[in-house]
Amino acid sequence: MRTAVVQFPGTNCEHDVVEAVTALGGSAELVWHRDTDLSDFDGAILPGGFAHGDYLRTGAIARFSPVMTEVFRLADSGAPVLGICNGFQILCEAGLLPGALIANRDLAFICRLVEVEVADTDTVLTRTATVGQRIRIPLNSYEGNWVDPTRRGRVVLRYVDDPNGSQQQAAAVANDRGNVVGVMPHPERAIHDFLGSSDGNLLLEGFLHSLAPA
Amino acid sequence: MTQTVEPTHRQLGMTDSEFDSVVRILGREPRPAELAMYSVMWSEHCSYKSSRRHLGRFPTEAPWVVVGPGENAGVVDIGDGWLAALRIESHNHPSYVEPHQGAATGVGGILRDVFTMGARPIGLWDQIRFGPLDEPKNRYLFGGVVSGIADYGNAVGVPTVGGEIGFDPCYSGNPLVNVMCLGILKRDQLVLGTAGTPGTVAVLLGNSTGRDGIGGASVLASASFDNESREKRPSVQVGDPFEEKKLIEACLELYTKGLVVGVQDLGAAGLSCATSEPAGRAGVGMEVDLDAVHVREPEMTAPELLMSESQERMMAFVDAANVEQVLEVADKWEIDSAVIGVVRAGDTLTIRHKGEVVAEIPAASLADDAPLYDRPRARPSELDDVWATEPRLPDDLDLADAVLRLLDDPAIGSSAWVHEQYDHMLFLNTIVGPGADGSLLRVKGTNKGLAVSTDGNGRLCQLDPRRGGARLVFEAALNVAVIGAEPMALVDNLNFGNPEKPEVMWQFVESVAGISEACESLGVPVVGGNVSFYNETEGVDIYPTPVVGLLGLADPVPNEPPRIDRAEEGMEIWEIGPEPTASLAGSSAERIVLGTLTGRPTAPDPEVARQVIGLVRELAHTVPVLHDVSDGGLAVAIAEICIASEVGATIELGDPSLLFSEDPHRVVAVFEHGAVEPPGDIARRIGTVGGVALTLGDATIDIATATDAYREAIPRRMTS
Amino acid sequence: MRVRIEITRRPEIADPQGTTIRRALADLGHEQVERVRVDRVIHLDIAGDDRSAIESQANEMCRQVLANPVLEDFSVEVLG
Amino acid sequence: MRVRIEITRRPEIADPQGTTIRRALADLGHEQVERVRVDRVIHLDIAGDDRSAIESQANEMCRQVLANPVLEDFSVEVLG
Ligand SMILES: Nc1ncnc2c1ncn2[C@@H]1O[C@H](COP(=O)(O)OP(=O)(O)O)[C@@H](O)[C@H]1O
Ligand SMILES: [Mg+2]
Repeated sequence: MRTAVVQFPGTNCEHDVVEAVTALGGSAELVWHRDTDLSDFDGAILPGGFAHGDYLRTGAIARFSPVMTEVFRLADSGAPVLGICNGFQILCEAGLLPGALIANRDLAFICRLVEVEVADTDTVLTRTATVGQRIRIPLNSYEGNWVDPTRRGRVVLRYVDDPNGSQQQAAAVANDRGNVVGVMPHPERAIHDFLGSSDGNLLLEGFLHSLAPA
Repeated sequence: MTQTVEPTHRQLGMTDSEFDSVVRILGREPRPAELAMYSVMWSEHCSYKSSRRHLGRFPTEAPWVVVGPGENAGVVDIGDGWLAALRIESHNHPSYVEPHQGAATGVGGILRDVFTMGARPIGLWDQIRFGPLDEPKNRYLFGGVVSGIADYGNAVGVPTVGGEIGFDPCYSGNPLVNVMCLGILKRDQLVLGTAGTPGTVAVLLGNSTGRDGIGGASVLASASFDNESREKRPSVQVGDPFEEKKLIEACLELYTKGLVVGVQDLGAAGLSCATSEPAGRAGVGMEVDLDAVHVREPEMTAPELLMSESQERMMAFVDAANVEQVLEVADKWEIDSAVIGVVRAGDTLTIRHKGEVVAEIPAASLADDAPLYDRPRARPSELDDVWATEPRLPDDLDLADAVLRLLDDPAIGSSAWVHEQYDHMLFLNTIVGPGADGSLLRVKGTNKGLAVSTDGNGRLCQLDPRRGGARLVFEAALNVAVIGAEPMALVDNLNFGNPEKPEVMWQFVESVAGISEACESLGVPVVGGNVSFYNETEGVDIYPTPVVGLLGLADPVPNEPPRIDRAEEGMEIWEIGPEPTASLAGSSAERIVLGTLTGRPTAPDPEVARQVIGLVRELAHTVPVLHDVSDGGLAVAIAEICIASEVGATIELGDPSLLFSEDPHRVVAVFEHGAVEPPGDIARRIGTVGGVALTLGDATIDIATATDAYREAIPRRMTS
Repeated sequence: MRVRIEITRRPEIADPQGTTIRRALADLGHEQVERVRVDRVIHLDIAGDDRSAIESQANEMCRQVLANPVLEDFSVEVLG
Repeated sequence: MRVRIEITRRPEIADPQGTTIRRALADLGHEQVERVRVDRVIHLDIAGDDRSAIESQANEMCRQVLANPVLEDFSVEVLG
């Protein structure tokens, strides 16, 4: 079971994601945003960073990268597609997830461990978690404030203390099928106790389990 | 009325005698482009003309030093096939003109110095100082600098894992913005700033060249600051972290593939520096074609092209056979590239523009023949009086209130408002991050960790630049020792006033001596640094503010490195180190409670320093809490442990002078009874953890109140 | 030709920037400011001289990438 | 009253955002776009009806906080 970790110009969390997935026994490989064939992969992760410098709007330019055609195909086929932080922003811009991400309420970048509560376990990110379970993972974003005028989005994780003004205190959101998930805090940064938390493993395990055909 | 027109060389900041030297070197009058090149390369910022003869005082050798001062960054061997590269740089003047972009481009510049060496940058540390936050202008500068560092550092994808914040009226008209960067590389990936041998091709990578920042760093940073500085505003540069991120990845790919002979970043003095320095180092000449340079604006003149400080550019020196591959790598990473020159035998740097030779000069003369000044020095006459006046706390001091006032000080209170704007977790290396004494980054695939502490203290150095300078080094060493690391190498950033004033030169030379003596006593080499002079506004100089960045090696990394939030009910509190004197000279308590700056700081003791550092480094493997005593003395050190651990403590000692003393070489340790037995001659038990209040003799401070003061120290001022 | 595109945030979407600026202005004594909204203007220089072709191309770019339909409306003006 | 403030980056200052957007548009087939510049528009609702007082107040706000005088120019228009 192989996971494609998509690298756009300006992405910076790709190596961390590969390390986290590998540490859990998964297999992850970097693919460049100009690649046009992901047929060897069973799922994809769009990692955090600043694709195209976040210029124009976060994720706005990245969603047109050639690789996105294949990301659409994977999403369509029901394969797990996870966007972390900037990846979440790209998936929203691409229309694979509802809503959009705007500047944090206090107009400041926020990097710190936050506590989130699992709200929905019927997604590729949370299938090994239980509803109401609380976990700690690091937030690291300026545009982490999710808005969804249609109010259709499925909230997967909720912040316990609202750090950024996100609608319904959403920290992670899924599409209707639950196979495409965007998460604002970084599970891959919480994989060892010496990093402050290893709770991110729970979410990444969920993702890895989802790679196998159901 | 006759109008006198300043000769061009003076307009470019060159003295008449410097101009005469150029004429002597060339044997003729310089052409405009040549004059431009000499003027930027011989600026104070680039040539170190006032400081160079004194920097030789630093000890620079140790068996683990791979590259010492003189290259873009220092490099040391950390074992297991890994090297570490480090450097520190200032962006003081640009940050006053435009705080956000000034700080941002400072980050960009220091990163380039480090990845020029072949290293991947893995951490940044910022040392920033401003005037008091009750003035709106200072809040604007502080907020702008922090957001500039955040915007650039976060987007470029290098975590900012520590730093220092200070406030004092002397920085109101001249904030200090220093940034240090650490990178790591495999031994065989080391690249130097050399042009190689004849036939080597020069490839310019990255951003296009524009008129932005013409003479920016060199001119701005090499003259005093006054209202005319507004006129210098067009030289403001805008950082593009996205371009730099691509440039980092492209350069690292070039190194891994072994495609470059040498690399030089384009910082201050732009193309003038990136052509002459590598050629000078390699003892070769070079031909450069300015028409090949990719430009952002049309009609740029040769002097403008040579002086532009446009950001995010690198010069790679490449074997002719590899040029194609280098251009392909640049293409892959979506950065621009241009072949602009070729290395020639001899020593002449020939530059052409629009088919004409615009410069023809000995390449090495720009760096090697730069003027060298031995500026007059004088010990400030008032110093004896200052030393004779010991600061004394009032007898009726309300101790609890004084502790709360210290905790509420923005230089002592929590730095979370700042460091939570910085990505400090990227790369999954951060074992100990910002807000602790030193930072600790793991080196993946090994048992090793790299510890860094950066320290400056303008008040101590104003009172006694020699003792002050030395104490910075000892404090930094203790800060890395508390996380289990052995001091290994040092970089320094010497922020001083106007060197044309004899008192400033005296402070400078004394500080260099103090830093050198401390480094020698610890066996720590100085592997690089930076000098920033002319930090004055309207004739008033800043306090002499050298900043040191010390790299330590933890081998192995402690299983559970000590942290200040691990104190628990019933644990014993010990003080390790010499018993403090009641001296408050230069201390935070003197500043906050008395508002004075007098007395003579306690001298450091190298023998004791070594003993304490060694002991603490061992304790770091067993003791849950180790915290060095610095700003605010024992009282603040213990309060910080209580706040972080959410528990109270009782300290028998009630003498405010001893509780606030910042005498050197001291550490607070907290552990279970009997867990360790620190040697009695250098350690003593001073209290117990427990309850919900901090009790100091007769004074009692509620931890919840202390926590509020500490957490809100910066936010309440910035959102007022 | 020079094209001017104004991209405005839809009224129902939160505007943290506007809110923060209003607060900052009030702190500075400008309490009379009742509302602040921050929008973006994008100026494009487009080669060609067919005004209506350029206008429809600019509209196309807005729909495609320059504006986010979830958050924003846009208007295009060809300045000539 | 409604005030419209346009804040533009000074022409001599580098504009990395504009450059990046131009490249992206070219990638999407809009190669005719030769230059892109992104500016800001701030709309203020200010209480009061003294047009010239409001205009000078808006200018004051620009100098104080809304524009960055080092990098940007601004223009104020009272829409009424
Ligand atoms: N205070 C200092 N201590 C030690 N070395 C220094 C100091 N200041 C400058 N140097 C060294 O002198 C060399 C010259 O620096 P230079 O190349 O002019 O800097 P930059 O790259 O910022 O232009 C550098 O290698 C630097 O490490
Ligand atoms: Mg350099």
